[in-house]
Amino acid sequence: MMNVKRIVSRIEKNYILSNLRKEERIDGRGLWEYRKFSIESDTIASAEGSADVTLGDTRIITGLKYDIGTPFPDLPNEGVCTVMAELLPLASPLFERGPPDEQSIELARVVDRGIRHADCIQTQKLCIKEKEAVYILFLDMYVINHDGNLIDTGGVSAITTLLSAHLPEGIIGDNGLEWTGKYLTGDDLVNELPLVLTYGKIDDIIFLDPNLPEELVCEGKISISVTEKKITSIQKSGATTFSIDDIKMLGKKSLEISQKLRKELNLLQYKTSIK
Amino acid sequence: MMNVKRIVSRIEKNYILSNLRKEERIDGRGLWEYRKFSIESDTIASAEGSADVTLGDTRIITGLKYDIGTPFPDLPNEGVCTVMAELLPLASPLFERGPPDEQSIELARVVDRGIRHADCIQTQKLCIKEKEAVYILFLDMYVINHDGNLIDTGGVSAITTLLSAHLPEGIIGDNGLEWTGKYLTGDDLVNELPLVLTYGKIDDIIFLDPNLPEELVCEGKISISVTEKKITSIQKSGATTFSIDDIKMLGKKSLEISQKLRKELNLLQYKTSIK
Amino acid sequence: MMNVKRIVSRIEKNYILSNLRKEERIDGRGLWEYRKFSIESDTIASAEGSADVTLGDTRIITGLKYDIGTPFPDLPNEGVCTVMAELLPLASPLFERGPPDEQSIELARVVDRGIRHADCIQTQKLCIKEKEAVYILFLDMYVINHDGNLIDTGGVSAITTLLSAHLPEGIIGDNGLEWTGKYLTGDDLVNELPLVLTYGKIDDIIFLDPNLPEELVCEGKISISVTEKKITSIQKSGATTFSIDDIKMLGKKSLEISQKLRKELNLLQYKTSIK
Amino acid sequence: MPLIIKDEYPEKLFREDGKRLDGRELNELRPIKMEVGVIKSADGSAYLEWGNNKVFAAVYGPREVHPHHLAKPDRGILRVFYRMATYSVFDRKRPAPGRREKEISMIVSDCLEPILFLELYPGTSFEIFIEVVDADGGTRCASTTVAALALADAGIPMKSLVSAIAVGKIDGKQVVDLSGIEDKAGDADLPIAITWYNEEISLLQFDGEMDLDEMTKFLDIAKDALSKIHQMQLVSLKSKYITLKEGEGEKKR
Amino acid sequence: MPLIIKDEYPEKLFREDGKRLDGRELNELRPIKMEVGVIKSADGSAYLEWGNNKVFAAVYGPREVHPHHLAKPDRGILRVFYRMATYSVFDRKRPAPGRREKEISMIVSDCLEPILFLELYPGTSFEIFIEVVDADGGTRCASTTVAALALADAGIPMKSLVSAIAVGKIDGKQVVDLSGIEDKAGDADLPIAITWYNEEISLLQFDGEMDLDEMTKFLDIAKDALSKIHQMQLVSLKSKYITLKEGEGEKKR
Amino acid sequence: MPLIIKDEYPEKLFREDGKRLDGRELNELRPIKMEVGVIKSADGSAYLEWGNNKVFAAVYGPREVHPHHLAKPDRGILRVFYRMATYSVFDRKRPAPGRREKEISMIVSDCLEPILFLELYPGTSFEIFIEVVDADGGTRCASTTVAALALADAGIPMKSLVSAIAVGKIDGKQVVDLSGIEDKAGDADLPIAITWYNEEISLLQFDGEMDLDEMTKFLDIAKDALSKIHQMQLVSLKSKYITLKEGEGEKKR
Repeated sequence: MMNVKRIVSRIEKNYILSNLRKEERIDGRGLWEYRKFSIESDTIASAEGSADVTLGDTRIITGLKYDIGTPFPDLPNEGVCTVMAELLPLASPLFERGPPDEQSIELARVVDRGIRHADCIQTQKLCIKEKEAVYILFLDMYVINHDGNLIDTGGVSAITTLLSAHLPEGIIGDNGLEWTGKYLTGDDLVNELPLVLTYGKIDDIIFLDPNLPEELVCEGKISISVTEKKITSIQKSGATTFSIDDIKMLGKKSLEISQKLRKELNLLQYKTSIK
Repeated sequence: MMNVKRIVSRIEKNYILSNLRKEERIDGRGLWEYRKFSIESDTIASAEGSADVTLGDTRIITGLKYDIGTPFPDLPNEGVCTVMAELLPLASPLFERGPPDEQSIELARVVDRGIRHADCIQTQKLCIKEKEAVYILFLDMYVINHDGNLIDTGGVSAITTLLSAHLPEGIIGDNGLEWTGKYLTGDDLVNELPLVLTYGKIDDIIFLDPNLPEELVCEGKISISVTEKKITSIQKSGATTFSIDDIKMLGKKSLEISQKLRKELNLLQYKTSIK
Repeated sequence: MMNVKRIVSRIEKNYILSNLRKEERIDGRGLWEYRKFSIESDTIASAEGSADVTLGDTRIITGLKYDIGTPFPDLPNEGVCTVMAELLPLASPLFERGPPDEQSIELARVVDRGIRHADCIQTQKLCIKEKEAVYILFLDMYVINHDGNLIDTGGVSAITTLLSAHLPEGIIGDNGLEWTGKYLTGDDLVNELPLVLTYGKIDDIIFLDPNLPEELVCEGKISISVTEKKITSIQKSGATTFSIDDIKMLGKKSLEISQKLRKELNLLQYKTSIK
Repeated sequence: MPLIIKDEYPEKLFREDGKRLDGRELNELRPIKMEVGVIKSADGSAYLEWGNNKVFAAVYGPREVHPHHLAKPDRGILRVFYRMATYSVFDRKRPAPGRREKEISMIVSDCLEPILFLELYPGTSFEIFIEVVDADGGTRCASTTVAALALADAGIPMKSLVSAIAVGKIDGKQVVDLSGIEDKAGDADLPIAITWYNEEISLLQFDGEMDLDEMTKFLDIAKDALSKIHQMQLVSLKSKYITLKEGEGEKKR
Repeated sequence: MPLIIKDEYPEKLFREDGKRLDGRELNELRPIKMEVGVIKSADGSAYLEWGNNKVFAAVYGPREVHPHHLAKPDRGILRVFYRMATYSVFDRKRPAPGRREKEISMIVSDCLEPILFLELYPGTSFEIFIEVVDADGGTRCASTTVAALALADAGIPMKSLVSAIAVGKIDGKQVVDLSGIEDKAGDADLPIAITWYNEEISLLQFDGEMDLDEMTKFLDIAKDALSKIHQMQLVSLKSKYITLKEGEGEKKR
Repeated sequence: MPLIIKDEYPEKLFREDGKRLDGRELNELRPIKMEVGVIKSADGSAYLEWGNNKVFAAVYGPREVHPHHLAKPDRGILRVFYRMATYSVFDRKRPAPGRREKEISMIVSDCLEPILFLELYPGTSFEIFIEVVDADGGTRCASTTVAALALADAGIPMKSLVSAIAVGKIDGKQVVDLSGIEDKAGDADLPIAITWYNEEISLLQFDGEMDLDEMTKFLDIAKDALSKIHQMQLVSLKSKYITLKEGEGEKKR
C-alpha cells in the first residue's frame, strides 16, 4: 500500500515531471485524458437522491436531504441548495478528524459555484408558496476513497444526485403544509448539466485530472466549470501562477473536453421521473 | 490523600483480586453488598426538585429545571425529560475540564435509559395543551466527589430528584400560558421507581458496586436497571467479555438485590406533595 | 520596533518605577495626565454609527449594528445594547487568534458597565412596540493598534459611536414591521456621557492612563466610570491590592480629571442629528 | 418537518400471514452483503450492506498516536470513530459528530478490544473509522461486524472475529435482526455481540422490559443468528483471498 | 419562560417595620455555614452556605501545568475555574461555561493571588475549582471566601485569609450582604474583598451610582461585615482541626 | 431584518447618461487611498481605502511557528488570516471567523506566496493579518493589494509586488472594479491578480457566464486596470520613504 503521507521526494517529482514533459502520465494517460468515471445513482434509501461516483480510485458518495423553510426576502419564490463536503479520515491518512479544513471547504465551494452559476437547479421549482415556504436542499458529499481530483468527481456526483432527486411534493393548504403524495424529481429540477474540469500544473506543464501522486507534487491547480457553450466558474488554487495565454488555452480545452465527456457520461440516464 | 491518577500497579491489582477470590473486598464488604447510601432531597432552592446523594464517598447533586416547549409531532401530548451529567474536575484529579467526555456521556445515558424504559415518568402529565405546550425537563447531575460507581449513585439521585419535583402548573388560557399557582409534583409525575445496579468484573470475578480503587483495576462493568419485577435496561462497558451464564446470573441477582435496596431506601418518603 | 513579547526585565521595571517615584513617566507625562485623544466619527459606511479613536498610539475602531427582536418580558418597552471587543492579532504580537480571551472579555465588560450603569442609552427609545419589537444594538470594538489602556480608549470609542448612531426608524403597521424612512439618532438615544478612567499601580505608585510598557510591569489596575458628578462603575483587576485611602483618593481624582477631559473632548460634536 | 410524512408508525408490526412487515419470519435475517478491501489507502477495510444499512470501515495502524499524550507505554490503544453521514437518516443529521456517535464509538471499541493483542504494540494506536452512509436499524451491530472484517483484512493478529446482532420484541413476540421500523415501534431492543475465541458476550445493551425467562430466550435466539453472521464473515474473508489469487492485486468493487 | 412567574420584583425592598424583606437589619448578614475538607480527593476543599448560596471549592496543587506552555519558569501560577450548576439559577444556565463565569474566575483569581507565595513554586500550578450549586446573590464574594478556606485546608502557605462581601444600596439605603432579589432590584452593588495581612482591598467592583460620601460609607460598613466573615473563617478552620484531633482521619460531611 | 430596507437591487446598473450608478465610466476605478506603516507593533503594515472598502494588513515574521508541528524543515510558511469586522457588512457578521473568511484567507495566501522567497526561511512563519473594517465589493482584491504593501513595508525580500482587481459584467457590459452593488446585482465577477515579476496570474476566480471571446476581453481590461493599481502601490511605498526621509522615524496616520 502506498504511504501517501510520505514527503514526496525530489526524485519522484522529477520522475513525474520528466514523464509529463514527454506528454506521458505515470498511469499511462495522455495530458488531456480523464481516468474512467463510473456512476451509480439513487443508492441511498434514506436520502431523497444520491450518487456513488468513482473517478479512477477516487470515490465520493453524495446524498440529498431537504428541509422546508421561509425564503429569503429578496428571492421570495426561490428555494435554496447548500453544498457540504467531508474528507473522511476513513478515506485517506491525508485527511484528519475535526471541523472542515480548507480542502473540504474548497471542494464544497467549487462544486457549489459550478452548480449555482450555471443555473443548474430551477430554484423556482423549489418554491411551495411565495414568501412562505420553500425547499432547502442539502447536497452533502462524503469522500470514501481518495486518489486525486476530488473536485471533478464531486461535480459529477452532485449533478447525478440532483438528477436522481425525489422530493415529496408539498402544498400549503388551510392547515399549513400538506403532502400531495407526489414527488418533485430531477426531471423537474435540473436545468443545465455543468461539468467541472480540473487541471494540475507542475513547472510549466499543465494536464487534466491529476491523480493523487501528481496532486502531491503539483504547484497549483485550476478548475473550470462549463455548460455546453459557456464558462460559468473558474477557481485557481495553489501557490503558483498561470500565464494569460495558459488561461485562454484552458478555457478552450475545457469546452472541447467537456463536450466529449458529456456524451460519454450521458448523465440524463440518471434522471428520476417518478411522480 | 490517595493519588488516584497514578498508574495502578500490577501488585495492587493482584491484591484487590486475591481478596475478591476470597469473596472479600478491600473495604470489608461482601461481593454483592452495597456501600451505604445517604440521601437528602430538595436541597437546592433554585431548582424545581433536587437530591444530594452519597454512596460511600461518591456524591452527586442533581437538580431539576424546566422549560415550556412544543411537543414532538408524533407524541403530541407528552413532555420530555433530558438527562445530563458533569464529572466536575473539582471532584477528582481524574476528571478534566472541557466538553463532556465519554464517561459523562455514559453516566447520563445509562441513567436516562434506566428512567425512560421503566416508564418512570408519566410523560403525559407533562402536557399542558396537546400539540401546543409541554414541559421539557432537564435533570442535571453534578459529581461532587468520586469514589466509584457514579451510575448507581446517579440513578438514585435522579429518581429522588423527580420525586421531589415541584413544577409550577401552567394552563393555556386566552392570553397564552398562565400559571395556576398550583404545582405539579413528584406525586403526580413518578410512576415507577427503577433502580440501576452496576457490577464490576476483574478476571473472572464479578461483584456489585465497585469503589474507585476497584473501578481503576476493573476490566469491565455491567449496569442493569430493574423495576420490581422486570429488567428494563442493560449496558455492558469496558474491554472485557461476560459469559452467557454470567449474564443470566446477574439478571437474577439484580432483581433480588434491588428488592431489598428498594425497601431500605424507601424513596417514596422524598415525594413532594404540595399542590 | 519594540518586541513587546519579551519578558520585561527587572531593570526595566526599576527604570519605570524610579521615574514614577519622581512623578515622571517614560513618555514625559505627569502621574495624572492622559496621552492625546484623537477622534473621528461615522467613518464606517456599513455601520449604523462608528468611531475611530486613538489614545497615544492605542487605536480602536468601533461600529454599531442592530437587529430587531422581542423585548425581555420584565422590560417590555426597552431595547438592548450588547458590547463586544476583539483584540486583533493584527494589532499586537501580544494578542492571539482564537475565541475572546480574558482581556477582551474584560474590555467589553468594563466598557459595557460604564455605559449601562450611567443610564447612557435611553433604552426606552429603542422600543418599536411594547412587548413585541425592540432594537437590539451591537456595539463591537476592534483594537487596531495596542499601546496600553484599551479600556479608556474603548470607553470614548463606545460613547462616540452611540452619539454618531443613525438607525432606520421602524414602526409596527398592519403588515408587520415597516420603515418610516426617518432615523433614530444619537441625538435621540444618548442621555449621559460617562467616561471611564483607568489607573495603573506599580509598587505603591498609582498613575493615570498606563501606556503599554507601563502596563506590562503593572501589578494591578483600577477602572472608574463617572458621569458629571457620580461614580457609576468600578473594576479593580490584577493581582494587587489597594488601600482604602487609595480608593477614596482615586474616586475624587476621577471626578476632577473627567470634568476637564469632558470639556476637551467635547463629545457632543459627534452627535448625528439627521432625521 | 419531514417527520410529518414518514414517522407514522404502523399499528401492527406483523402482516396477516404472520410474517413481519418486510416478509421475514421471526428468526430470519435481512439480506446481508460483505466485501473486504474496498478502501485502497487504508491498512484494512470492509463494506457491509445489511438490509438498508450501508456501512464502510477502515483500519489504520499500528501507527503513531496523535495527540502523543494518549499513547500508553505498555500497550497499543484502539480508537474507534463511528460516524453517520448526514443523509443516512430520515431527518438530516447535523454534520458535527453528536453524543450518540461518541457513545456508539465507545461501545464498538469496548467490543472489539478483547479480540486484539494490544499488549504487543506499545506506544502505538489502531484507528478504526466507521462511516454509516445509509441507516435502517442496528447500525451499531453492523458497525461492529464490519469493523471486525476490516481488522482481519488489515492482517492484524486477532484472537477471533466478533459478530453482532440486535434481537428484540415486537408486538409481544421475540424476533431477530430488528429493522429500523421494528426498532422504533417495537417493545424491546437487545443488541449483542459475541467474541468467538471464548464464545462470550462483548457487547450487550437492552432497552425495554423483560423477565428472566425472556432474557434466556433472547440470548438463545441471538446466539443462533450470530453463528450465521460469523459464517458469512468467514466466507467473505476467504472469497476475497480467492479473488486475489485469481487476479493478483486486483480489487473488486 | 419561567421568567413569567418569578421575575416580578417587589416594589419595595423594605417591610413596613423597616426591616429588609428577609427580616434583616441594614447591617445584618444572612445565615452562613462553613465547612472544610468536604471533598476527599482534593488537596484542600471547603463548602459554604451563605443565605441560599451553596458553593463548593477544591484546591489541587502544586502540580504540573497542563498545557505545559502556561508554566512560568520563575513562579507558580494560580488558575481559578468558577462554574455554576445549570440548576443553580432561576433560568436554567447552559452547561458550557459562559463569559460571566470566565470573568468571575479572573476576578476571584486576582483577589486570591496576593495572599499566596507563588514565587516559591516555579513551574507548577495551583488550580481552584469552584462550583456554585445554588445561587442567590453575591456568589463571587461567597466563592472568594470559600476558596480561601480551601487553600488553608490544603496547607498551602498563605500571608493571611481573604474575606469578601457585597454591600449595596436598596431603596436609597446602604445595606450589607445583598440577597439575590436586593441585587437585582436594588440601586447599587459593591462587592469587595480584604486581604487581612495588609488590610487592603483585593477585589472591588461597583455598579450603580454614588458620590464620594456614599463611597466612604460603603467602605466603612463593608469593613465591619468583613471582620465578622473573617472570624467565621478562622473558627471553621479551627473546628475542623479539632474534629480531626478527636477522630483522626475522619471527615465530616 | 435589515434586509428589508436595503437589499432592493436597482433594476438597472447604468444611469441614463450611460455612466455607472456611482458615476464611473466602464473602465474607471473607484477612489483609492494607500498608506503604509500604520500599525506600530507590526513588522510591516498598510491601510487601503478602495471605494467604501477599508482594509488593514499587518505582517509578523519571520518568527517561530505556533503550533510547532506546522513548521517545515526546508522552508518558511506563509499564513494569511483574512477577517471581517462584524460591522463591515450590511447584516452584522457573526464574530467567529466563518467559512468564507477561511476560503478567502487561502486564496490570498496562494496569491502572495509566489512573490516570496520562503525557501530562505526554513522553520519559520510569516503571518499576515487582514482586517476588513468596511466592505463594499472586491475585498479579496483589496486585501491582496494591501497585504503586498504590508510585506514590502516589512522589508521582506520579494520578487515583485502583486496587484488585484475584480472585473465583471453588469447589464451585459464588461466593466472594471465592481462595486458592492454591481457585484451582487451584476451578471459576472472575475477577481484577478498579477504578480509583476513574471506578469502571470496568481489569483483567478470567475462566476457568471462567458464565452471565449468575452474571457479574452476580461483579461485585457483587467491588465490595464492592474497596471494602474501597481503604479499606486509603488508610489505609496516611495512616498512613505520620502516622508521618513523628511522626518526620520515619524509615522503618519
